[in-house]
Amino acid sequence: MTDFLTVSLGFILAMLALGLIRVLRGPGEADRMMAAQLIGTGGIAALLLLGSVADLSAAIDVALTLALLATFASIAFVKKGLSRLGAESSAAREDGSAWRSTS
Amino acid sequence: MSIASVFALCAAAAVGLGLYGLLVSPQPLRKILAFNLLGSGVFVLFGVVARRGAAAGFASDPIPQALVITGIVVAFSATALAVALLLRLLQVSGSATLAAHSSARSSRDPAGT
Amino acid sequence: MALDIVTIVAVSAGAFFFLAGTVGLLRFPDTLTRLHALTKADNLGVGLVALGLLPRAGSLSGGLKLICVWLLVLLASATVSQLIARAARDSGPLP
Amino acid sequence: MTFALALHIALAGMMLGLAAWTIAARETFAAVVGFVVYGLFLALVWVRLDALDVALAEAAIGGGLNGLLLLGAAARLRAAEAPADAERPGASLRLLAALLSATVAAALAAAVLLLPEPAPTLAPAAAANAAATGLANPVTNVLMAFRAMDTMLEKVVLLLAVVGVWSIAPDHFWGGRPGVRHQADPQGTLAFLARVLTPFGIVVGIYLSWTGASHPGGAFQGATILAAMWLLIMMAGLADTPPMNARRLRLMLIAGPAVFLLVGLGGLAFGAAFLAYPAAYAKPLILAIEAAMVLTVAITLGLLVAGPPERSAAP
Repeated sequence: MTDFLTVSLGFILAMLALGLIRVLRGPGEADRMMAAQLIGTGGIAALLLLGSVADLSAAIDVALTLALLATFASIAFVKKGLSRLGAESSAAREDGSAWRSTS
Repeated sequence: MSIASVFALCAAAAVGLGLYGLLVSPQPLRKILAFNLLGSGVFVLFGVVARRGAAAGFASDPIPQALVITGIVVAFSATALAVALLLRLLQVSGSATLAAHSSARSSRDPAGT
Repeated sequence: MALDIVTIVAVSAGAFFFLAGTVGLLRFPDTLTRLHALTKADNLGVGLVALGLLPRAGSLSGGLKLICVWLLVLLASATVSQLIARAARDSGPLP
Repeated sequence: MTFALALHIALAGMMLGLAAWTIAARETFAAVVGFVVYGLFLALVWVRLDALDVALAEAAIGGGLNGLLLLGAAARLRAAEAPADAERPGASLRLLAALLSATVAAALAAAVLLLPEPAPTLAPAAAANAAATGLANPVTNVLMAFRAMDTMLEKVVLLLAVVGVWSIAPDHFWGGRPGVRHQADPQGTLAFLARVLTPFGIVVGIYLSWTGASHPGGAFQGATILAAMWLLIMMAGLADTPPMNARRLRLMLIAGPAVFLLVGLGGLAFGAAFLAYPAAYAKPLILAIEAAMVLTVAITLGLLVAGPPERSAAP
């Protein structure tokens, strides 16, 4: 049984590695964020499997923390953080095209 | 080769990459990222030392672990301070670079300080 | 034994959905179709892995935490897909 | 070579790839995304190194607050980064930096790989004195008792960082509120998420702080999650950012270090030394310090991410 779960863990890690290609290639910022989201979810699954394989019950707590905070990177991407320092100068330079992806 | 050795090599390489980025990157935010990378490598090295020092029924020496947790807190507060400084620099000078000539462009000050 | 079969079937199915999501993310032609692939896959992937591990959770609190992880991932995935889709729409003309 | 070892080499390889990407990517935004994903893998590495407490701290900081801080900054700095491209140092200087970095990395790797066998460890000393505090989690023991001075000063560092961030603000906004007032659609996605996720997050944050006495977890990990929830509420527009001159806020900011200091001085007055807990009251005293610390660290981290005041205190 442990062998099966270890192989599943390896498979999920391989999927994460493939997902990395999208983080690196983009082309748009939304694409990179999506890939990061998928890797985050895969990482949670990997942690669950790892906790089961290595018999570490606290690994579920780590997975729980990651699942709880899984939205934060994407929220930061959409909201540009909390502070508006520097926003004026960005707007002036960008002709309002702040969201244009680089594709 | 043990699991800890694999991560030790990885961490040492992360320190090297972080140091290189810190020295070479022209953009301040990239320097902040590189510094965090360097720090994470140092933390993992501590973790490897803790893992090697497993004894007395602990899977990992608790003292380096506690040091790393303290380190993570301090590294985060330093990062937050650096990011705040950088955004303020952008606001005051209109550009986020460390080069000396950029002070010539600091004619506008939207916050009116 | 029967529980072992549940674990094997559910975790394999979860792994399959991760495969589907990753392939979709890599092969689909544009941002919104990739988003579609992603949101279908990661929910079900984690859900099935968590389901498969339930018999091995060992304690009631461990099982509850597994279910909480899945619910949180569902919530996160639903919200993030909304937010990213909106950001992608605002970024320019859709294909 | 076993399958498990191959998995770890693959994990380390992915991390190195992401680290190299963080340094080499052309766009800063892409580099930051790479770094956030790197933080996720880091949490996996900490689990593999049997350092669950650190894994929790890394997951909470790397998965939540760091992403918020750095991605927010990267999105803001996007326009200003183009001119900086020209300031790249020349090839010879880069070669020199690469040589220096490689030397440092090789020296570190050698130092760790060539550790004597058995490796130096303080674990037996920590185990021998564990009974003195009545806490079952060895890392919490080290943080709260054996190296309590470090932990107290770490709280002071956090406080100084907040003062540093505040002092960047223009003079006339001193005492004001950070950021703009976020006006989210009350029916919108973010407000929905904040309403559903926050109760969950508060429970998990308090659980992690509480369980830290006997299982992996602790005040800092729990407080980070609470800070993240607070920031989520502010970003969703459900609550305004607090004014910096509010007395209650400032009291909460110093509660952690103040309780720590009081207990420490009490140890000096009634016990043997500064921060020496009387044996009978060690556990309740540590729990009291941790409770104050959770509050202070949560507020401090939230304020650090929120940034300096940018408008007056009036809502």
